[in-house]
Amino acid sequence: MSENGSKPKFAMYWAAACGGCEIAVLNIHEKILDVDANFEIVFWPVAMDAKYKDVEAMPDGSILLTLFNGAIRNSENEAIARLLRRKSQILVAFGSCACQGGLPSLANLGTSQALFDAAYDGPSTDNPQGVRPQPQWAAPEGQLHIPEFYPAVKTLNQVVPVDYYMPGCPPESPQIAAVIDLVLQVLGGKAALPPPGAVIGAGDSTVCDECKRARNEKKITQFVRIQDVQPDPALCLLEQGLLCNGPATRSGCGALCPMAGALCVGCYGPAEGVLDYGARLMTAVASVIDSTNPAEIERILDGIPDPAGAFYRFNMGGSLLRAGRLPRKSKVAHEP
Amino acid sequence: MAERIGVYVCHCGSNIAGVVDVVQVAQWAAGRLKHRGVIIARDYKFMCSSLGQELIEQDIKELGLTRVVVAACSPHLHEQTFRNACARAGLNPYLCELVSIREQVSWVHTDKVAATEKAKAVTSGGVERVLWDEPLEPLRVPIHPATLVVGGGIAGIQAALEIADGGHRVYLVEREPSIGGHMAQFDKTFPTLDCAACILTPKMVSVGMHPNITMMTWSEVEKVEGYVGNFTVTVRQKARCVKTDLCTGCGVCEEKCPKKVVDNVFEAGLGYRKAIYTPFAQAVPKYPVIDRENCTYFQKGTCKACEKFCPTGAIDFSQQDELITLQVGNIVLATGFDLFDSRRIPQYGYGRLANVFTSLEFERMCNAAGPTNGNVVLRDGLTAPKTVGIIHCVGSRDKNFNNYCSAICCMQSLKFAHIVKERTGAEVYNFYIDMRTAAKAYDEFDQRVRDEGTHVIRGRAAEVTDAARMPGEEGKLIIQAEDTLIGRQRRIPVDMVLLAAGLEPRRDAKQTAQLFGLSCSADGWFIEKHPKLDPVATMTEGIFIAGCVQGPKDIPNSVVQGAAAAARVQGRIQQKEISLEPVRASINEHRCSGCRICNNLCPFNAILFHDDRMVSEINPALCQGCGTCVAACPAGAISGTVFSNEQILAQIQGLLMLNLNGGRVEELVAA
Amino acid sequence: MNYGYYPGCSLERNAAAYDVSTRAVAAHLGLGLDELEDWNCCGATEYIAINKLAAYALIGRNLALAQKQLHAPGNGRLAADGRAQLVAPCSACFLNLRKADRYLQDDETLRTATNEALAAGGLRYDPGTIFVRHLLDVMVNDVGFEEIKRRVTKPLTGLRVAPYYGCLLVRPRLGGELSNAEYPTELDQLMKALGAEVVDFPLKAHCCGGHMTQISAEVAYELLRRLLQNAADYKADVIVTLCPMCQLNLDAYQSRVNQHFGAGFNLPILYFTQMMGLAFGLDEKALGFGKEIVSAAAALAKIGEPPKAGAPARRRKDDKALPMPGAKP
Amino acid sequence: MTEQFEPVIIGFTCNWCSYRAADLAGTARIKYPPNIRLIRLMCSGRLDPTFVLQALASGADGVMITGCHPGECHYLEQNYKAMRRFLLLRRMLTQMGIEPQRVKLVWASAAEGARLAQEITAMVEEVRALGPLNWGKVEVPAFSPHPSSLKEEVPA
Repeated sequence: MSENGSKPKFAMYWAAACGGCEIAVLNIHEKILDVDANFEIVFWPVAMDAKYKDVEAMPDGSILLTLFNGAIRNSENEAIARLLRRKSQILVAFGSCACQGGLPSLANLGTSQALFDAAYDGPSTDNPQGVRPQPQWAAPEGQLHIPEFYPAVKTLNQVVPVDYYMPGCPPESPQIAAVIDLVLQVLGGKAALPPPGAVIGAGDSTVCDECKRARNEKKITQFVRIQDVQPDPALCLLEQGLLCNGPATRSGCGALCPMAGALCVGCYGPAEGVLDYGARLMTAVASVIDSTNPAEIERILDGIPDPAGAFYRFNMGGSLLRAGRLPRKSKVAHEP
Repeated sequence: MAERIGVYVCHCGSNIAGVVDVVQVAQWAAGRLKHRGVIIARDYKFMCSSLGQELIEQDIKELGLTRVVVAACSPHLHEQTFRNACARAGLNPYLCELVSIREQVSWVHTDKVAATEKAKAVTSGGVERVLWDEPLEPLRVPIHPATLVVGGGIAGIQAALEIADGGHRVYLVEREPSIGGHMAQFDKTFPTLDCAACILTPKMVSVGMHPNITMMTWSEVEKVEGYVGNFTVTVRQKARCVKTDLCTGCGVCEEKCPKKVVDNVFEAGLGYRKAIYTPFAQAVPKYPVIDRENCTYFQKGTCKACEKFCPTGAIDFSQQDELITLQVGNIVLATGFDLFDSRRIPQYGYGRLANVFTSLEFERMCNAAGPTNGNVVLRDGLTAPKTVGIIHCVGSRDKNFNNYCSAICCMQSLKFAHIVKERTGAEVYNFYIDMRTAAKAYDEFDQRVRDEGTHVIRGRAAEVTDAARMPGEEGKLIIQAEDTLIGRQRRIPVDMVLLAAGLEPRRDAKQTAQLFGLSCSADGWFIEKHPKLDPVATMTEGIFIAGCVQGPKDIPNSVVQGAAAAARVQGRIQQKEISLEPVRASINEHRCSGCRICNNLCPFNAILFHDDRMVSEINPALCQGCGTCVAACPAGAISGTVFSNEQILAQIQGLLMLNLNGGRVEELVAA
Repeated sequence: MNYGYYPGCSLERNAAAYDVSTRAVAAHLGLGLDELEDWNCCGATEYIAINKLAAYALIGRNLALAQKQLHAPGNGRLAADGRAQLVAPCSACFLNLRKADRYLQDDETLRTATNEALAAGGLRYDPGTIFVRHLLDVMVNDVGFEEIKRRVTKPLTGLRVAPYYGCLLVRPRLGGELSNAEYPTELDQLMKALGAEVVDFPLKAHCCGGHMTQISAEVAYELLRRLLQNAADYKADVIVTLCPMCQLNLDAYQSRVNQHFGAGFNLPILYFTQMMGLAFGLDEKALGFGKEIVSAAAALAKIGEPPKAGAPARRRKDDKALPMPGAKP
Repeated sequence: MTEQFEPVIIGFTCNWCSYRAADLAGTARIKYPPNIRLIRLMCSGRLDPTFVLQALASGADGVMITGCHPGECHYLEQNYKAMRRFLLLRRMLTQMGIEPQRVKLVWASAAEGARLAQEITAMVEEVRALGPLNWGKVEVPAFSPHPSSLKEEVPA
């Protein structure tokens, strides 16, 4: 794959993200040396100095592998996504935000106005002049622009085609290391790339598959919050009325959270072939509520004060409704 | 391979074509759905006719169709027809979709343009769905030739005899000591007034003697496992404390037993029996049982009078309940009804006023073998009534209790009127809401009873009281009712009141339903597969219902259902195996995380959890195909045939016509 | 347990015996009755027929007062469902309050209009916030027969009681009434718990005539005669009621009925709370005895007499009598 | 003539009750507006909330879920599961700003053709009054909704 004997090029970018994905990459310890040994890092704002114009100057398709983390929150995010798509052979949506919108996409439940009100006029904000971000500003030095804030957060594949998906908030370091190993093997001609569009660095069952907690038939009579109870350390958390997202969340993390007594929050996103993460989790949880009386069911549901947040915590951007109208995968009837 | 879809739009004479422009629908499908694989779209006068079917068969063969969509009537009518047509032409029948543009379009809409647009959308939904249809084979299940009949009343007896006469083994389970059911309690049967015992006893004897019938009385079904063709049933044979191989049925034990008990079952509380008893003289089998709750020996530890006097040493106090396991292929449930408890209507005074009787009490009273030897008398056991009031619809057609009509009470009440007149010459007043005598020779019987001088008052009785208000009422029961034909309140003083109590589902019907995996209506009657076209089958394959378990009915109808259930069972046995619709769920074991969400969602217990592998599995023979687990699986590891996620999601897209250029292009024309 | 208390006009005048006995018995049982401040007439049975809005405003004012007083912070009178409980001893008051609460809930127009009227007095009522209960319901279902039995120190043995419910308590069925509208038994059971001999009184839920005495005396007398005749036929010593209207009619008009029909009824009409107080051994004067027109003194003197009837005859061998439904052998 | 807004409603029916009720409405020639398009499921228990979201996201203005009356399910108790999912889904949709009238749960037995027609008529009018759902006004990305479904534009 390399041209003229030079090392293949690697890029990593953060869009609307917290930086955790970058840390996770660094967290692969000495494996990072393999990356350095085998790749030429051409663009990685968190690790090296690089300018957008340098990337623009590169020939299209000249970067072999780009790990793109973060959601698409504003026009800058989208522009760089398009730029990197053009320059990269393999574009990986890296981490929950790029794959499914992540936590930032919970903002889709409200309006931009509400977000700005919270940020610039909230009870903890000291903003006596009532400053609000302006897309343009006439400064003495000339006209200044900032990127346009989008009304809704998008996932990476809602703005550009994506080759592979690597979920997690952040993706677990051993999984990253394994993926890097794989890429190196492919480069060495010892392995083939997974089919395009595949989810890599994760399993294809759900978190319960890796969770060691004992479980029984489920009958939920009330939902409780984890701060209010002392959960049985060996028993399935959902059975104890705790809204663990494990049953609907793709495996691959090693069930770290539930094993440690914390609820799975769904950062690995939907399992293979699932169209809408929240719907799957919701239908499963509702199915095992142990009541046939509507009033009692409503009382039990009162135990979930914020259902949209609870069922879509990391997955709102990739969900059916907050992704807008999308053409569904359709069976190809005619040969092209 | 590229799919080649044929679309067939039916005119159904003018039924569809009168409202929907079928030609336009077909042309539209051929043009606008071409890129979805539609290579031919035709309209035809009657798609279900043999010529219509041949059209499809011919296209499959000549044009190499790989999928077929028929836009015509409801799939409940002709789905099978078109599937068969496809099969004849060598196409897997499950690659054919029938979408309804008659029941759901042309018959319910008037705006022709809007109806045509909707027909296009419905067809488009069918095309998208058919693309995801999978070739399937019907499930074939072998049928065990033995049958379980539960309930030894007239419906169960009829079913058992018919199946046994057909040469197949029948296990007849009855919880009372004898078969016979409610019919054995009656004296006369309407409208012919033949004696119930005279017509029932020979049938009971046939059951007892039949080489193919294993009769299990004093027994109850405890567990039902398995599925159609292959049920494993556990029956609890309660301890009789009588060795049936030694007992001759001489009745000495019963005579010598010192303990007398009110018989609330067979004698409806009007008479007594002993602690060791056969419920009635013609009981089948003739062996008595010991009622342990009332037996002095079992309660106090001494007595054993029956053992002392038994000439053959047949009494065995040490007998224990036995659990017997049966293998059967089909089950007929004929568990009957309970009588409405008239105490729930306190204003009729039953249980408070001595001379108010229920219909079942009165049946026993006028039965020559009953507690009064057939004499119609007041509660004192001596005095014949001079006036008798009969109240219809007690607990029936009453929104406070049961909305439904109990079907038999009008005729039963008329029968009572006749018997009272015949035996006592008393004046009889029948209080009815509507006289329902709709069956062969029933209305003639009504006429006969009226001609005999029975007074019929159209009005629901408001109350029965012993509070005298006017002279002539002292010492009487007064029935107050509005006579709606003359528009007056009336107070009729009588000596005796008969309450034609309605029929209700057995008190334990819900448990029985659960045991057999059946469903009950809100009233508690078991639900048949189709109220008109499949009245004795149930939603659970291999389980049939007959008689009052399905709803109130008289003896002729119970017999008809018993026979019908038997015919269905015999047909099954004859086929040796049965084909089931392959609508089934299955779990992708690799994807299953063993979260156990689905485990208690299946009322048919088809979902099994493997502790060792930590995965769930669906038994396809038990699965009824409802799809609840498919919709519940959080991992998306469960899929369902015929109604898969892909099929339904595609159909949604098709109905919204998103198969065209990615947007809803064909908006409905404003209606 | 604490309840809001709505006595109603009758209990201040003709039914004073009901009021004092209620308060005495409640105090004895530890029931807190918190009388509504500044309550007004419920409009009785006919006002609704004359002017619907005014009638609902009249009743609604009491409910609004109850909401204000009982839902006040720290009041502690709320039931588990968040409603406050308001007890009315008078059946007419009970029905009016209960009915108004329900109809205001169902009929938005009426609710708006009523609340507009109430707003003039600075009040409003949110239907469903007050759970209106009859005193008998509270005694039977909150206190319970077991507790009542436990409190009896002077059982009413030997006294034959006809329990009379009247019609306003049992109908219409708006929820929360007695178990059966046609033939209720709660008062029967209560009297049994007090040790009285209860007669099966078939006319227990029939109408006493209500205000018919003022409209068509003859009709009213006939209705009263039926009740008195029936109680007399059953050899009742007293009729026990739970409604001031029933009590008034049967008591005050008894002599007129005797006159009109040439009869000689002499049946004292007492409130069930008076009987409770008596059985609990409370001071008779504090229970309002003596306020009744047909004196109860002679009847009450029977208390403690041994039962008149001998032991039931043993069943003879040749007895042909058929068992009664539900009979034990 | 002002053009009236014609909503499109997707109706999910149970094979044993409401689909038969719809057939019965047809047989009895009971009229209702053509704005509803029905999908047959074996049971309301088959109803996956994904279907409702998919319908709304794909342009339906409302969704009607129908099933057997409580206690009358042909699969014993599966309609209760539909009810639980519906109650939870409705809470979530409300949070997302979708009016609760747009997603309805209706019980209809096989005999209730007239009632089903009535319910459909009422719902069409209700949704018509609400106006179009216009869900598409939220971002309309041009690409595949789900990672695993991406098929094109992948470099070798």
